[in-house]
Amino acid sequence: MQVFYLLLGAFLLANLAAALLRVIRGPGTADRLMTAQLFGTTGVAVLLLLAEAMEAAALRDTALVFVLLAVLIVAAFTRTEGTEERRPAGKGS
Amino acid sequence: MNPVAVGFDGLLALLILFLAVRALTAPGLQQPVILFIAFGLAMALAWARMRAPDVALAEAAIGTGLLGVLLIDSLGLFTRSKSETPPQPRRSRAASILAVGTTLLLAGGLGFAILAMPEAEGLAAAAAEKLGASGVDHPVTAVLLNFRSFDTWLEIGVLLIAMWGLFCAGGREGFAPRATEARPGTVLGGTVQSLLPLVLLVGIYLLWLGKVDSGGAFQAGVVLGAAGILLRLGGLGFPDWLRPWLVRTLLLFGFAFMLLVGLSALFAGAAFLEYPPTLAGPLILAVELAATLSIGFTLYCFFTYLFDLRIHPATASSES
Amino acid sequence: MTAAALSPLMAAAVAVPTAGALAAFLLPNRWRAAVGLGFSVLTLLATFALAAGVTLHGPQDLFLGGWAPPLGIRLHLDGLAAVFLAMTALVAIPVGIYARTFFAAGEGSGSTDQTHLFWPLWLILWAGMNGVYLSADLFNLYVMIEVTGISAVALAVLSGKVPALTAGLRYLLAALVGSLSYLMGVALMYGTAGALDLALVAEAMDRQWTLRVAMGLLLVGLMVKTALFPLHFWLPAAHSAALPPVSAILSALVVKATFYLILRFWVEVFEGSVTIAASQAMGGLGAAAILWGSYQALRQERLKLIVAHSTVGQLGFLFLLLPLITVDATAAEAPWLAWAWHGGIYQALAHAFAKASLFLAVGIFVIAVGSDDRRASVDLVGRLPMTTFAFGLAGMSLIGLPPSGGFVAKWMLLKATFASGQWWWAPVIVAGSFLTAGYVFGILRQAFAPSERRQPLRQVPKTLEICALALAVLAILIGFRSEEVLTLLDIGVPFAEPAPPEGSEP
Amino acid sequence: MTAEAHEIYALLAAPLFAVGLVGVFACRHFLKKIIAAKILGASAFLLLIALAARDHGEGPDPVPHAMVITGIVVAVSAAAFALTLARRIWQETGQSGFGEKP
Amino acid sequence: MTISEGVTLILCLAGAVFFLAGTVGLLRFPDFFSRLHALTKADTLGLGLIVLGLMLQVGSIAAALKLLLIWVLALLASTTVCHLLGNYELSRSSGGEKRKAGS
Repeated sequence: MQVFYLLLGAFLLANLAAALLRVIRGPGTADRLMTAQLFGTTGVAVLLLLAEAMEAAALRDTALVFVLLAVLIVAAFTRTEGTEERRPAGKGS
Repeated sequence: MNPVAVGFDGLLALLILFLAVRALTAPGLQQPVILFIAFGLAMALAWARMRAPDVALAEAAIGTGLLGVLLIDSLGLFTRSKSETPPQPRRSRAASILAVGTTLLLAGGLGFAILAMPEAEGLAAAAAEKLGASGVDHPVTAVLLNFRSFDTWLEIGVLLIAMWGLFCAGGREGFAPRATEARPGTVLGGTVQSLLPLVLLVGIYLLWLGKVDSGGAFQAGVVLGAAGILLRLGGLGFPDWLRPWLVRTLLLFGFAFMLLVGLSALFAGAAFLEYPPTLAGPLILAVELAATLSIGFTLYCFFTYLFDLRIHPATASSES
Repeated sequence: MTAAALSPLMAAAVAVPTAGALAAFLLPNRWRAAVGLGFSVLTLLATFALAAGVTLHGPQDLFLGGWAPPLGIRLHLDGLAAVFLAMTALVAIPVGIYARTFFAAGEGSGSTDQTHLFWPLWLILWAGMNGVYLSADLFNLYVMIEVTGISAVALAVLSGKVPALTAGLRYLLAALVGSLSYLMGVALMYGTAGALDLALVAEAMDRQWTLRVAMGLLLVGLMVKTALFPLHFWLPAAHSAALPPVSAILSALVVKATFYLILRFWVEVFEGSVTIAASQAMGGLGAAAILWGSYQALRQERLKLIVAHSTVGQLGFLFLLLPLITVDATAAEAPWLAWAWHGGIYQALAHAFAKASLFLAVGIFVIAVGSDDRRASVDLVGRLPMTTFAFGLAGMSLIGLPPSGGFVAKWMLLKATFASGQWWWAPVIVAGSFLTAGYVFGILRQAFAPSERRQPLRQVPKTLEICALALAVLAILIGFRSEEVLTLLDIGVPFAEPAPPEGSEP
Repeated sequence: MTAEAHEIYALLAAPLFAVGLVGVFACRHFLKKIIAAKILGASAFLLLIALAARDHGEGPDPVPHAMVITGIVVAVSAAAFALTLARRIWQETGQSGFGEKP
Repeated sequence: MTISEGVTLILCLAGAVFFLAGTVGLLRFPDFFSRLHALTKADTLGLGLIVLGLMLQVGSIAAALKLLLIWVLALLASTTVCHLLGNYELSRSSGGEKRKAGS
């Protein structure tokens, strides 16, 4: 079973590496951030699998923190980008 | 030997290296910043693989949390305000070759040194032996808050010094007046509302956990700081009731509290930062509480100060 | 004072300035200077007590938290540490008084109010430097270096002006590269030796490959932070763009802290593993620094840049010490070891006082004249006699004219050069002195030149002038009182004067 | 934990260090320089943790773990400071790298 | 292999398939919104299946609940992120159109 979890983890990693192509290709920042989001979810999955594979329950807490902070990045991005973009457009119309 | 494990680690190592190289060589800023955030995440997985959940926690909080937010916020600033970045002259071929050559040379030399390293015992046995007298049950917490608490004390000090540095660099000591528009009823606002109690709960849980397992003041502090940042992003500005003196007190509380504990040991005739064995447990808890508060607040202030600086730039004259 | 009283004092050398920094930050702006100066005096007293204690009782160890190495962190006090602690405190007081008057007069603040952070930052910087001098733990030293580095950069950008910010970012990045390279070295050493305490690591040192690389990383990291040629690229801008009291601190003290570490690692940890070739290379870099830095100083048009480049050159002298004390086992009892050791450290002391004085004096010139251009500072001797005199005295020590501290330093280094047969350093020392004389007299000649078109000077508070003069006098005085300093320096370090030297006088 | 795994990560520290170090000097944009410095720090942390994973029968060595946690805090503080400087320079002058014409 | 292990195996594999599908969508779909749609749905579901599979294996109720909590939080985060990014892109493109129309 341990080997299966690791194998699955490795598969998810490979999956992640493939998704990197979207970061590189873009085209927009939103596309890139979306991939960062995928990174987060996959990272959580891998952490949970590792917790099982290595019998290290503490890793679940790490996963918990990951998931709690997952919103921060995107929120920061849309907050700082979006608001400033919208303002001039709103004035113009 | 387990080929699957080696495969996993090999893949992760390659991923980390690729992310690092690409983060520095990719054009523009968006790719580097996002790839660097991904790099932090991959590092967290590496810590997990090496049975360092405490470090993984710290990295998760920093790599994808705080520093990521700071970088993303800076990304917005650098790619938008004022004129677009002027097109940079292409690096000459010779310079590229020089950079690549130096990198390979350095990596080779250092790699060889790491390969040639003999197996030293390390301090695991020494720490395990003294764990009983430390007042906590988790070895990493024991090292952080008892055996080498001097380092930890100074580390909390570095946070404070960095905050002073931010003040100097920003050209203003203290925070801008309330600078945000509340935007109720948004999805982010809703998420913030539902997340916030959970975040606080997890923070306290982590703090409590540090005594017996991975977790502790720093991780809990980061989670609390993140809660503050969430609030800020959700539209809540730097609160009015945080008077300047209160801000100062909160910023230096953890550092000062630990200093007081250390000094009182001196007056009791013990060494600096020495805990009496019977009081070690409660004292460590008290120190951790104080540290959590200050760490969380300082990290929140890092973000808020930078964020405010965008809206209210410093007033310093820019003579050159 | 008993030996037992020294342990709390060692902790106090770090804790007292830290407490001062916290108190200063907590209090409203108008109290900060008074609190800061009060804690400065307390720290001065603590360091002097430590110097007296080490003279009476010999070297001391303190186990922080009550945990002995290998697990715990050890502080170690010996003569070398005591000399550097005392040096810092002696520079700190006049610079502190100068800073108080400087900021109270409204200089350097402009429309910003963050200059009040000078006191917290300066006191924590002082605590960090004291920690560097006392700590005997590889990783704790890393943290101390970071405390020192980050607070130094924060001080450098205190004015909030753009040139300072740019120079500060460069400084910060260089400091980070230096400390992280150091940390990589620490990681390699921990992996090889399995300990962090300097004494334990020293036991495990041999000529093994990994340790050589670790040593290289550690040294290069510290060299970046000491601004040894050619890694000095960050220094001139950072030191010249800062406010005068800060420039004095950065140039006189902060770079010395990492030099001190290089020295300590060299003689205590790397002792058996450094090769003659490596030491010659370090000496070569030092020689290059002397010539390049002094030459650059000669070419600058702005007063503060002259003094900043001069630091690059003067730091080079310190590194001449390394080849002179690295010798074959057969020559272990050679008399020149002590001369070189004393000369090198005397150079650090003399430079600290002289350079602090020069930066303070130049700060006064700039306030009075209203310009940093060297050609603007004409005909000052009659109008700012005390500052011009201070500049002259400090410059004398910098050049190495008798009877100054700088003279003692360079004389002993020269003696060691010839006695060891490494005569090739001698022309560099002499040339360095001539180049130094060039830029010092360049400024002095202007100051003495009568000019018809002299502009009215701004009034300068007398306190500022007295502080600059006090430091210059210290730079001269240590030339007279070398015996006492050298006695202190010899406690618990490997290069004590062997026998009463026959027919030689310092 | 297999013996090989920590060796892989220990060895990874070498190229990461090199990439970070060269990156700090070679990259032009402030933000990239800061990222490079962070990568440089990560390499040292990686080596320390890999060393801690060498098992001598006591489980992982907690001392490097504590060192790295301390190091991460210091690194983040320094990065936040550097970011503030970089942003301030950009806001005041429009320069995003050293030696650029404003 | 016990039955519960077999179920875990199947659930986790199914989860992995969803992750794969999400990535394929991310790489192959032509426009941002379909990519966003494919990705956020697929990987949240993938994570859910893996969490479900692992819940069968952990020893204690508390640990199982923690896993569940992680998934619920991931769901919440994913929804928010999806909304924020979608909103951002929408306002950006519509803002762009407005600018285009105005000029």
